[in-house]
Amino acid sequence: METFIQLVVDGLSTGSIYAALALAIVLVNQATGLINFAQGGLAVLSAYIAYAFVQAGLPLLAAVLLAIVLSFCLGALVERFLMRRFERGDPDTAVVVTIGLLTLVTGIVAVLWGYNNLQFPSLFPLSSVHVLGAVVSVRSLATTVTIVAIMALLQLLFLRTKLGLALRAVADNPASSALSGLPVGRLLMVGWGLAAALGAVAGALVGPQLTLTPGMLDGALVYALAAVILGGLDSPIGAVAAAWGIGVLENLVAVYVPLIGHDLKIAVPFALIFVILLLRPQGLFGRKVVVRV
Amino acid sequence: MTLLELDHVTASYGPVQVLEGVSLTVPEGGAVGVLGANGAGKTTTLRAISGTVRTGGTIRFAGRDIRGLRPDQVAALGIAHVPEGRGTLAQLSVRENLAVGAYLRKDRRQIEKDIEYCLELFPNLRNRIGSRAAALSGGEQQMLAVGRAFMAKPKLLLLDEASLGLAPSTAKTVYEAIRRLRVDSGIAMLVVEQNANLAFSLVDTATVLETGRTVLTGTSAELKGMDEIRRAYLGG
Amino acid sequence: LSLTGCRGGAQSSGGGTAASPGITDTSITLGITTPLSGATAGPGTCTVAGAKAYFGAKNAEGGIKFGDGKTRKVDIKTYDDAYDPQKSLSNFQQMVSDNVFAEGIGLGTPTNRAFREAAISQKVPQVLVMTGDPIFSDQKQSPWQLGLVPAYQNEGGAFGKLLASSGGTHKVAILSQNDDYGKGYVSGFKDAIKGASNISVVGEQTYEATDTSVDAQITQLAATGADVFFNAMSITPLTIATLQKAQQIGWKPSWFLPSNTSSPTAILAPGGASAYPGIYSVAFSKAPQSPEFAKDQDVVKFLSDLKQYGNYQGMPAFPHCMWSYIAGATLDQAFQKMTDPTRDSFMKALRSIKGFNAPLMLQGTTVDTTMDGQPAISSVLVQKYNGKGYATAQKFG
Amino acid sequence: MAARLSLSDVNLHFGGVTVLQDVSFDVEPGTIFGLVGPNGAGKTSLFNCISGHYRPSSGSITIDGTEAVGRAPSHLARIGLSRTFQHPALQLRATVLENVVLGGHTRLPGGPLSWALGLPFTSRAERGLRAEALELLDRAGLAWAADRPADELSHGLHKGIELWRALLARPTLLLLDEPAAGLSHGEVEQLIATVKQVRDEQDITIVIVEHHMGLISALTDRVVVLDHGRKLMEGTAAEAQSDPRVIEAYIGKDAADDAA
Amino acid sequence: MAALTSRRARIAVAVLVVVVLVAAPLFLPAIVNQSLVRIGVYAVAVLGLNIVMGYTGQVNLGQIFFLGLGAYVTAYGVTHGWNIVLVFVAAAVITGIVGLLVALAAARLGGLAIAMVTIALPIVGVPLAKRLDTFTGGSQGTSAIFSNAPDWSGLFNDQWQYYIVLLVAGVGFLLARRLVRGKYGRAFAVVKGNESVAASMGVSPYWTKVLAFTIASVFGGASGFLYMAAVQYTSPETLSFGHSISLLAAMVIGGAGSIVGSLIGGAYYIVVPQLTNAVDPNLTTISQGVILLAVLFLLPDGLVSLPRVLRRLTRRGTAARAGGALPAGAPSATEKHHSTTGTPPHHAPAQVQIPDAAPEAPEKTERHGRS
Ligand SMILES: Nc1ncnc2c1ncn2[C@@H]1O[C@H](COP(=O)(O)OP(=O)(O)OP(=O)(O)O)[C@@H](O)[C@H]1O
Ligand SMILES: Nc1ncnc2c1ncn2[C@@H]1O[C@H](COP(=O)(O)OP(=O)(O)OP(=O)(O)O)[C@@H](O)[C@H]1O
Ligand SMILES: [Mg+2]
Ligand SMILES: [Mg+2]
Repeated sequence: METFIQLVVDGLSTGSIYAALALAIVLVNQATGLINFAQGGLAVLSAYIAYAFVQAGLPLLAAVLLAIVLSFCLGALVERFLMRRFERGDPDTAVVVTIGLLTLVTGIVAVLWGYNNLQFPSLFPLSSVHVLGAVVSVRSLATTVTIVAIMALLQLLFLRTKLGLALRAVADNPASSALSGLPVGRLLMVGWGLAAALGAVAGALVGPQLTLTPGMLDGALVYALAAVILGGLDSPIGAVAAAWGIGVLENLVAVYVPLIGHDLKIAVPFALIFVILLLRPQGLFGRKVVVRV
Repeated sequence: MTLLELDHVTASYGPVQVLEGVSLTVPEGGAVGVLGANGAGKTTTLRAISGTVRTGGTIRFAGRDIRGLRPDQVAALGIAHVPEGRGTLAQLSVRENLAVGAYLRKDRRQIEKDIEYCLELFPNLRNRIGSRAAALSGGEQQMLAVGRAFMAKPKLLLLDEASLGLAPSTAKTVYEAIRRLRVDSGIAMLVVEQNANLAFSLVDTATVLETGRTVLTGTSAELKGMDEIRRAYLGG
Repeated sequence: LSLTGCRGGAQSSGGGTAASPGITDTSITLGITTPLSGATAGPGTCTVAGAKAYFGAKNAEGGIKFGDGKTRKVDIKTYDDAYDPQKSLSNFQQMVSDNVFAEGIGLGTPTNRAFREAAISQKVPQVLVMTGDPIFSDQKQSPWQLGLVPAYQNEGGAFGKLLASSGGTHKVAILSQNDDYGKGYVSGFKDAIKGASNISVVGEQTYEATDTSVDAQITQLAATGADVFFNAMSITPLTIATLQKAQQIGWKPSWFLPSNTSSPTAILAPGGASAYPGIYSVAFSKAPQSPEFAKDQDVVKFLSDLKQYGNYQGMPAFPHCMWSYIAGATLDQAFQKMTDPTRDSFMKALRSIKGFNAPLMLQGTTVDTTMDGQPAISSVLVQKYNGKGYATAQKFG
Repeated sequence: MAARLSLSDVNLHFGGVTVLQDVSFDVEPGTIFGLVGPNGAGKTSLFNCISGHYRPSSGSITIDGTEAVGRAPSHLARIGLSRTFQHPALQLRATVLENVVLGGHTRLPGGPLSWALGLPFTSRAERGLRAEALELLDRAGLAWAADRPADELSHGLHKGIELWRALLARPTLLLLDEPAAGLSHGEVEQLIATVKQVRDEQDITIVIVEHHMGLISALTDRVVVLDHGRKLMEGTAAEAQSDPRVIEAYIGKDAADDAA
Repeated sequence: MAALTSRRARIAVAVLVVVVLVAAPLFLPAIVNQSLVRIGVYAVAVLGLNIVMGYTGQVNLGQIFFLGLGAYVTAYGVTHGWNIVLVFVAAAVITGIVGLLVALAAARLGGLAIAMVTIALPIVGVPLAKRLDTFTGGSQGTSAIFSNAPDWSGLFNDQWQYYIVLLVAGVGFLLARRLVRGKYGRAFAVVKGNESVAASMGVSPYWTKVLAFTIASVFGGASGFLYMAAVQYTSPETLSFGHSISLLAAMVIGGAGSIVGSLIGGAYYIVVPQLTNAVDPNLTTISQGVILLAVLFLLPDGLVSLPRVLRRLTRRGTAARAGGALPAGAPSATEKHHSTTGTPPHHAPAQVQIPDAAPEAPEKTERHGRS
């Protein structure tokens, strides 16, 4: 039983890593209608930027905040000078552009900081607490809390604010939105900027655990995508819930179904996604996209 | 007082130029119709004004040259455009669509009242206030597009076949509302409308386009009297 | 048939003293294909840096005096294969066309395997490859190949032997990477403890190199109550994470870590390794990060060469930097022994090195290329972490 | 003679919303049938039920006596049903000709392998269909547009192209959703002539949804008026236009005269 | 008459191309042949991907899995001494069957959900390949040599491999080209464009997707066979997820929805890493990113659109003076499609003459980006 609880706790903490990235993917998707493969790469870059500030002697919190601000600008610039050209075109092309961006960012990080693991200081203490007989590190607890907070903020942003409405309108139909006076270009920049800033938060949260390498989020990206699709592309709550669900389920299956084991446990979330999407194409928490003939 | 003035406006899609010189004026508080066959360039003329197509010539609005402005800048000057076809934000609810229409406005309280006005005008929308625009029937979507333009409280309204897909009685109601808007708030309008009866019920003057050129301009009465016009647009 | 593979065949495989491609009277060209991008780029970069450091320094001294009396400079061409077998084959073909004398030192099992056959059929040496895959040291199967580092089995076996001979009863939990790396360690370990009734394996799990977390495996293994943890892991952040995780949930066994994930500074310190009763590893090269080697002549020269010629800043984060430096020294020996500027002569010379204590090698380990079935370095020493660096461990406990 | 299309007690709900309620009527072969009613009455939804895009919550729809409910739209298309969409849905990047030829998909023989191998019968069939499509376009005065990408044409022309696309399938049952929307008076007259000609030349039954009462009067043999998902009345166009309930719900009191 | 000569001219060009393709390896250096061989391998894989994604619009992130599966089947057959033709058939058919089974399930989903199911293929495929080591050789991989030139041919290995690839890829490309032109090409396109419309044209979206997906996997299997001909070795790394992403990028860069684009995509896949290696092996990631972005920035429709863009530019150049006076505005939202339509528009009778348009002012277009 103790092991069971510990496995659930472990799953939640791993799931939080996926969730951090998933939220950023949801954000950029809501604001631009795009699946952004570079999201992880941008988060990595942000983490390195924060790292560089720490190296330069800034206190950690200030470094992270500064990195968040810089990432916002960076995201906005990427939108303005790169993605803008592709936003009206074939969505497949835009996705490939984000793949190219991921490659480029990874390359830049590698050139600037190399491929060796760098130790990113943790915002939270390394100690741990006991909950229900399971050991939870303060770090993953704090990470989880932060993620829930971000999730709530995003939900508010999209459903309760004028900015959120404008972002969604632009993602839905930029041409039509412009006719109502929405500054489409600026809103897209804001959307990308927010997603990149959120990526910076994600990078700072998972950086200490994964240690910094240019490809540190490549593995998490697939999981994050899976979580986003499973939870519903337009739902921050869904993304987080699905990420946790995937993390926990994987662990339990790997341990209690020896035939699957740790090597094939990754098949479980995908099988689950398949079954759930058959029943609910919009994902667990997503709103159905209405298409009329 | 001229509000909008188009002088020898040209427009092109990519390498294809489709407007060859369109000239027209809309006086302040006036309503001008644009007539023409399929493909004559009516829609393109409206797009030229709202900046969604590449243009040449002169387009002046309230004394200011607006050619080359971005669509949202044009909208910010007080020009609302009901585009042709599905002009709604498909995955947003009816209420959200109307709220987006009022994006540029600051008077929060009045916005709520105006939404209420739209719902009175289009009772169909009231029942579906929470549905996504994409789920609406063709006519309901058209109503929503018109409603969204109303929400902007513009100085100039560009209507591109606003009656498209509307039931006769509804079309009538909408045009009645538009006329009221004109009378009450002095909104000027440029109207593309295939249903010439509706069009002439609203406009004072009209311009006839042929292959991207202005070929004729006249008052409603003058035009109604012309044989060619009768045959092509009015019947009988 | 042997001729058809390569139009340069007549030139390359001709007998006598006609020089092979890639060697002139003043220079010799070596090629390295290794991952310089992607997930394994960290160690991959090290393989290049170490080799460049060694030969850079030699070239600066004027070159290497070959067995045929000529002094040559060593030119190194590097190619990125991103750990993709298809790309490493492509790189090999490119090397042939670029007239490389020999290929070697590259990292990776599949990538080296991908062009093993091509290297054989074109008679291009593919030597001192950095993989523990034994096929490269089997002279019948791989006449133009030779491995560098101890087979993974040897490393696992060394630890197993130490444990078996400890006398005490131990329960062992095993976590291994799901590939030939992890499998090699585990099979070597198990072979060594076979028949030792005092050692029992109570839990065995695997993970994927792409995993972001192995917390679940640690939790699962901790539940077995093992007092020895054999962690055949090649991923740096995961190794740190396991060190942290196990102590968090209160599991404090003795650890075994492979040679390439046991860096005192990069892994053990951040992982808080002092909390455990003992961290064991195996090694054949000196660890420059260890304080005890800080003044060691080899290490000092190595570090300065690495910086100056290897274009590598700071402490090596992976042992592959040292290993490839040792590989350089081994090649140097072969060069000094080869009497003809041919690949044949080179292979013969390379296979005749014995008892060579290359720079950076620990006391008690040597290069021995004469044993069929064994890579150039097959002897390893079990080391124990002492809070700062490593000391050779004579016995377990 | 058996009805070509027969609906009995068709119901359709979306969530809690009732879109169609107990709709029943028969359409005789060779006739032109009108379907009118206010916006949101359920006309397009009814088309979607007939063409298989929506599945009625209950009720039965038969085409030439065979049950259509539960069949895939593509299956129904293969047995002779063809339709246009209220909002033109063309392949915008493809040429006008390609769009029209697409309508003849079900008439082309052979499976993927024969087409990949380019067996002679496939190229013959393709050539034949293209010629036919060109002729249709030519008759409509659209030959000049054949090789243009569809999105270079104006909105009004899209409706026409949809019609030709639907016709190339040689349907026995054709559903037209507001074919006259966006056409000027003269163009509507042309459309009326075309539809009449098609009906006279082919064994075809046509159901038209349209708000243009002039077109409905000129073309239809019978009409059904829908209101709020229910059948309000059935009769001739003239009967409908003079029915007070219809005037009240749909045409509007003073619009009756100038809507034509 | 004119049609006849143009037909003859076309046949002449085709014959010339065939002759060049057949004769080329005899004169080219080995390294070039070897590169061409690998280009062929990936061109076939990209071609398959193009059919399901470029033409039919179903995002497929699993194509590399089919390449890997084909390679494993080939390796298994060769090491068990099957006849090589049988091996090829098995590689294509077994892969096709697996593809069909996956498609039967995946095609029930739409949009990104399909992407998720296909992403799972390589992700699960890698550990699976390791586990099934009796068939796959586990993580050490498996070698199989069948593509060395036989003595009687008097050819070098690279030449012989080239002919194997030319044969398989050539047939594959010809079949695909025919397929995407007629009935099924239109069916693919309409499923991509609008499934409801497809259905009402008698095109079953479900079966069309299944068909496209199965064809893609057969091409994947064939490319796996060719992979073994070219590389003679395979391991789980062959089918790693990252390569699937690269295939996707190669397809878009070559030109989505274009047969020639697939070939260019295959070339891109092979040549760019070689190029970046030659430039600086330590900077391959960054330079590959730059190249990818630069190509798409200049040619959003892929390299295949280069001639068209050049033609337009030169036409622009001559008309620049006349058009210079015309100020720029934003193109309409629908304008995006135009560059992909090959035929210059015929003149409508209504539009007697269409003077050439203003030169594109990129920065302006940028500023007005959206409409
Ligand atoms: N995106 C486009 N690209 C190229 N040409 C276009 C494009 N859109 C419209 N055209 C062409 O421009 C001309 C004018 O089109 P426009 O849509 O303005 O006509 P319209 O008068 O509104 O017609 P309708 O009554 O059918 O709506 C037509 O000849 C049309 O073919
Ligand atoms: N897929 C759907 N989801 C939700 N509601 C729907 C859906 N399809 C239709 N409806 C609702 O059903 C009602 C009838 O729509 P329908 O399109 O059939 O109307 P219509 O009679 O064609 O109207 P119009 O003349 O405006 O085109 C509308 O209120 C619409 O919102
Ligand atoms: Mg129009
Ligand atoms: Mg309708």
